[in-house]
Amino acid sequence: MPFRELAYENAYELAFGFAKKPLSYGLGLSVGDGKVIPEVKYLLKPGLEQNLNALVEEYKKVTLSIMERAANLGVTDVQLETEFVEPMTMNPSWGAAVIETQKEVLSTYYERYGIRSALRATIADVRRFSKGLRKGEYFQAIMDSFINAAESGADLLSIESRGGQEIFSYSLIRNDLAGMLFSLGILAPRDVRYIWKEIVKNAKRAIPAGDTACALANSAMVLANGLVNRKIPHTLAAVIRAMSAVRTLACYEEGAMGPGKDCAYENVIIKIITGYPMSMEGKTSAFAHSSLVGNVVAAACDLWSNETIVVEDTFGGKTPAIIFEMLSYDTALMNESIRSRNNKILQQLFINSDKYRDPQALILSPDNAFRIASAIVSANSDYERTISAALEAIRIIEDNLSILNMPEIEKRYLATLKNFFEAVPDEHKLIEESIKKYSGKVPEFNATNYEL
Amino acid sequence: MPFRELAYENAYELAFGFAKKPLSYGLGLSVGDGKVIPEVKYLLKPGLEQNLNALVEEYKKVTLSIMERAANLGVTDVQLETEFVEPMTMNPSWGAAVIETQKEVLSTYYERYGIRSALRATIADVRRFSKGLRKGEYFQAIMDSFINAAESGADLLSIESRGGQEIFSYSLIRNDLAGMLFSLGILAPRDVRYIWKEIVKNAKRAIPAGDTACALANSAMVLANGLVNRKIPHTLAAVIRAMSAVRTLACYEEGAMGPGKDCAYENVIIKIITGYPMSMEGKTSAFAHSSLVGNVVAAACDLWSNETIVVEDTFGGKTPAIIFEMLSYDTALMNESIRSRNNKILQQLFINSDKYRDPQALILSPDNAFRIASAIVSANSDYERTISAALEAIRIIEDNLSILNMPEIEKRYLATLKNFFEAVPDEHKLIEESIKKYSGKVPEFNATNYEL
Amino acid sequence: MTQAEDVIVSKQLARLKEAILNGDVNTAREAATILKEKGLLPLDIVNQAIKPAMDEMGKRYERLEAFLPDLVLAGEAAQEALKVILPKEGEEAFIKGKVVIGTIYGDIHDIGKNIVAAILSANGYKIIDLGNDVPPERYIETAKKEGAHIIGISCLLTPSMYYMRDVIRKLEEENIRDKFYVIIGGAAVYPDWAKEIGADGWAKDAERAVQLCDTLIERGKELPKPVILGEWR
Amino acid sequence: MTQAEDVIVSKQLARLKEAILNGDVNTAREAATILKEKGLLPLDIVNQAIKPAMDEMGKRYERLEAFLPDLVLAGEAAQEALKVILPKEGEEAFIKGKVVIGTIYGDIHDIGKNIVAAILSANGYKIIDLGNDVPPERYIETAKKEGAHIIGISCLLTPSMYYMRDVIRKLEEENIRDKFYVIIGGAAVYPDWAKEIGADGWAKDAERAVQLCDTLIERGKELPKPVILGEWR
Ligand SMILES: [Zn+2]
Ligand SMILES: [Zn+2]
Ligand SMILES: [Zn+2]
Repeated sequence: MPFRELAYENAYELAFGFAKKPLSYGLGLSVGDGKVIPEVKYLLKPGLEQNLNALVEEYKKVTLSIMERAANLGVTDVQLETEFVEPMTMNPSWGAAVIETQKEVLSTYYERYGIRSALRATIADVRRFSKGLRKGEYFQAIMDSFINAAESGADLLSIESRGGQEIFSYSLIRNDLAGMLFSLGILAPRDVRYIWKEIVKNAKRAIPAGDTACALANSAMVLANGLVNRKIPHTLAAVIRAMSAVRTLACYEEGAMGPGKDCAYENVIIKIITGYPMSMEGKTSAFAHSSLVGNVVAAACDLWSNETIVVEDTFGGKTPAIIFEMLSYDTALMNESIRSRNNKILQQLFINSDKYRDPQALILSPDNAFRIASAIVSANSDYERTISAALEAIRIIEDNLSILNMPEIEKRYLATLKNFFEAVPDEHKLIEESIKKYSGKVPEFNATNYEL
Repeated sequence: MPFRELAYENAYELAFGFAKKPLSYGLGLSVGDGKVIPEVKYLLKPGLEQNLNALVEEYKKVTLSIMERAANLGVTDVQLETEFVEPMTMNPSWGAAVIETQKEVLSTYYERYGIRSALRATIADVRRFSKGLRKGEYFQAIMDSFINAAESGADLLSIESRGGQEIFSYSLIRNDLAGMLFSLGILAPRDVRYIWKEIVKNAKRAIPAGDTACALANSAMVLANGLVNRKIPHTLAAVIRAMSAVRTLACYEEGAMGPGKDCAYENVIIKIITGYPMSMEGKTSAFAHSSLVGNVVAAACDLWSNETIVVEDTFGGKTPAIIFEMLSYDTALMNESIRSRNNKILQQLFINSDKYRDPQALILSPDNAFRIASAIVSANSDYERTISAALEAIRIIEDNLSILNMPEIEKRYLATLKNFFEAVPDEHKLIEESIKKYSGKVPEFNATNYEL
Repeated sequence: MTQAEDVIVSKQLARLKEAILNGDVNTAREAATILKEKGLLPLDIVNQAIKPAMDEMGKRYERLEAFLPDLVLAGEAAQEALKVILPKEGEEAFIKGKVVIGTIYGDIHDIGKNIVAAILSANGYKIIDLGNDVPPERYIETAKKEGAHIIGISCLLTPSMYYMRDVIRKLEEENIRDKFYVIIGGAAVYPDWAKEIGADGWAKDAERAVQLCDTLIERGKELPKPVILGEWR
Repeated sequence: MTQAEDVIVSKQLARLKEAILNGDVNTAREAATILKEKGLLPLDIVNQAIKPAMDEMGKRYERLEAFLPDLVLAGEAAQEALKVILPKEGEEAFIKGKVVIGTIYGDIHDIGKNIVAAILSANGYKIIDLGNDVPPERYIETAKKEGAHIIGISCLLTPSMYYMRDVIRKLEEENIRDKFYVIIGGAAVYPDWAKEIGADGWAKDAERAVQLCDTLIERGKELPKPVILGEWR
């Protein structure tokens, strides 16, 4: 069911800690209902996925360290995200054992200290382009993992699906805008729709939460790098982010209900359209990657996350407990602003401290995200939505050129972008041309993966 | 020259980013003059202190990684703190080589990108109680290190001096309040005054910046631990913090000029008294230790620090660059609030999000810190100041008992504290009794270390 | 024993227990002296007063009815009583084991080590406390001289962690690694570090350090090492 | 050569250079074909057009007058020209070396690897690209079959880092470790990781990967390994 309208009347209405459609799940957790909740994620060091007992034991320790920290700090609401590594996804019963053990720990802390909590299971997208995106062993492993995770008590189901990545990777480093449009506007949404229909079917008592354009827009963000070491234009990275919202939106149109996944920076736009609560990450995700949007994305978050941190024992404790402490102080600040009705001011500080740092921050500022969201819902197909999003992002950057401190080369590039998007081929023609162009040239590309 | 008055008229006047007596130093840095600046600290993994070239090389890499991140994020003001480990302090020429190399890197970034910066050298207090606090090889190594660091370009000089620690460690875990008072009110201030007179003499072109009660009040804070795992009463830890301000204040009375050192949480009180800019640390120091004052201490900071992080190469880059990124977003938020004149609101959010979490947060809230600061400057000797600080902290906790969520045992303990401090012996008597009591019993205690 | 004496004994046992719970060294010494004069066997005094008092204190601490200093003070009072009742000769028979303890070279944070020393000693271990800033060799010299069973190394500061490894290396060089259990603890050292340097045990806190020593003394030979008690934070 | 032909040649050399800078594959192919027909030696074409173009592009990139895709596209145009001018037989004489490259098993992030492959190839290396998600054995099989000089392993995701070690272990098991230089890169792997697994080199980015390969091919035998080029972020 396509979104034709925005959930918000205007950008000013958008707030952290409040969603138009709040959710309740897990052990008493309410999300988007008047507070921001820390969501902590962690990545085990490799090696443990060889031994089920060791794996479960390690996840248990991680969970204990986080919950003990929560109790010690007096934090009352916690969300955990367990991201399945590939071997866990390929052995769905292992993931199930991990989830079950973690939920037991959460229950203990709920009973003993009243800490409300929930667990998100993010299944690895282990599909191989060469072996089929819609069937086969890898696809089945993903679906079995979702089923098992849901049955073992996972409260939320997520995935970072990778449809379109084969063309995107190829075209991004060749400045092939038609390829990027083909990937983001055609391939990716088709794949998102397909896989999320299946996830929703298999979700059982768990909530199908949401996807992220991590494999696409975040690859661009990482290549865009910082203000000094820019490898691709930041204007391009910003436009890609706007475009990527369309493929992420598709999962909600197929039945996902939020909260969206942290590393989907496009969630600001998604929240405006859907009204679902969103997890976001900013400054505290610096252990995963640097970004130029450390504060601005907090403007719309309902959960505040660290993206991920490798689990290690350090001086200050286990790394997930440490990063959780940082998140919890940030959410405490946001929640105090809600309590004292200063949240609009704090939100504006988050926004303005980043907004003109970079075009990527500019377009995620709520006022501009609202413009992009409007452009998306006014268009008809995923393809047209993607073009509209790009054009609106370009217009936003143009409108702010004088205040954005960008090198000349970026300004010239913006003109290139505009020329391209103002004269794109129609969808059928782009599909036809792209299949011809990439078949063979990009070995992993296979049109049947998208039923094209 | 003892402070007899407060630099501030009232608590409301206290602000982050503004000090009554701002400082300019380093490569164009202005501190306490309308913005908050990130101060980043790092600790090399052991092993490198065996080889001068490797040591210098590693510090250079750390400095490069931080400055490169600053350039990439568009951060314009940076302070670094290099904390000398013991072998560096024992070989003053090594510390000098490190400082010199780091300053070269800072100069490069100042010239190339206009990033203003400064370097704080914190010399390890390598003195041994058994070998004399005021003379001998170890004392000389410290002074030589200060001289060398200053000559090599360090902009600020600091130390975490440990006078009084021998009695404090003994008495803290025995709940020996008289011992704690002897340590904090008599031994520690005497040692601070002695060593800082010497540091000021040796500072040359560098600014003698300030000391911290790390060895004392932070030991208590760490033992106090969290809300669940409390090993000593949090009321006690709070009162110790208030008392410790007297010994830290002493360094400024002997000529230190700020900015005070990050891990001196008592700096809120010190800033109110001296008007000097202060470095503070909160949530972002969780890699060093957990604390219950992650936000509230930001209310008074001029520099915002991470305490320390062990240098490692990770996924997201070098750990000091990562934690610097986090600090820089926090300072960006604070600075945007200053720019838009919302800083009093943001400050209040920092305060209120922590204030009633724990008595340690309560007494560092500016209004209460102001009460403690007033109590300190109204008393006559270091000893009387220390008692006044304790009594005022106790009164503050009593005044807020109904809103503080503390277990019964803490409330009972508060009465114990009050009884003790309302009937303390006079200074000479306590000195006499303590010398008798601890000589022999605490082998490291030697009254001549304090000229007692 | 007469009935009157019986009453005195049970009164003094209660007094001793109470004194330990209050961390009252003087009263503990007095009560212990009286009990010894009345001819009570050391083991009876331990089982009827000292051990129950320490157990009770442990429970209070766990239930947050007491703080760590209460535990330390109780331990010192118990130790004082033990000093009175244990025969100078054959004291060995009454102690669980000898522990050489110290904070490693380069580290002057001694709070954690002091706590562990106090609690271990209250729980029947003889402690030889080397203080802070202890060079690796000194642990070994002392352990050999005192015929210790356990070497306990504490470390709060990360840069000093590496000296812990030196203790074990030197033991190996002297071919006496299996003569002592080496246990480690302190804010800087996590369980994996024990594994990495080849230590025999790691404990999260002072109470678990007692369990760790008990475990090693009782069945250290059969257990896989390191024995890890508690979770890293 | 007549003077008229001279003019054509220098025009086409300029055209080739320009085509490479524009990443224009078709024009590059055309110009190269004409130059070949005019009898210019491959080495002259390389030295007078291809290499200056790539050097110029490198400078533009450094000065932020070009982005990485410009570098990649220039590389591909240069490669196209090379394809035209190099003899099928004896091609080997014109390449600096053969590099088997791929993103390690479990990792499907290929952007970094693609960039390195394109830039290496533009700089005179013959690339055998295994794609993503490559099992350790496949690197070795291919390197043996192709007579490669260098095995390049890319890895973006931390959990896959450990498979890199397997490549080197398998080479050692087969006793052919010294037949290939193994170099690693990618967001997940830092310089020390190269040391830990016994790789021969690590480079921060694609441009430094070229330098790294050059260094290893030219004087890899004499240098201490791993060769580290650039700073970890
Ligand atoms: Zn992601
Ligand atoms: Zn310290
Ligand atoms: Zn400190």
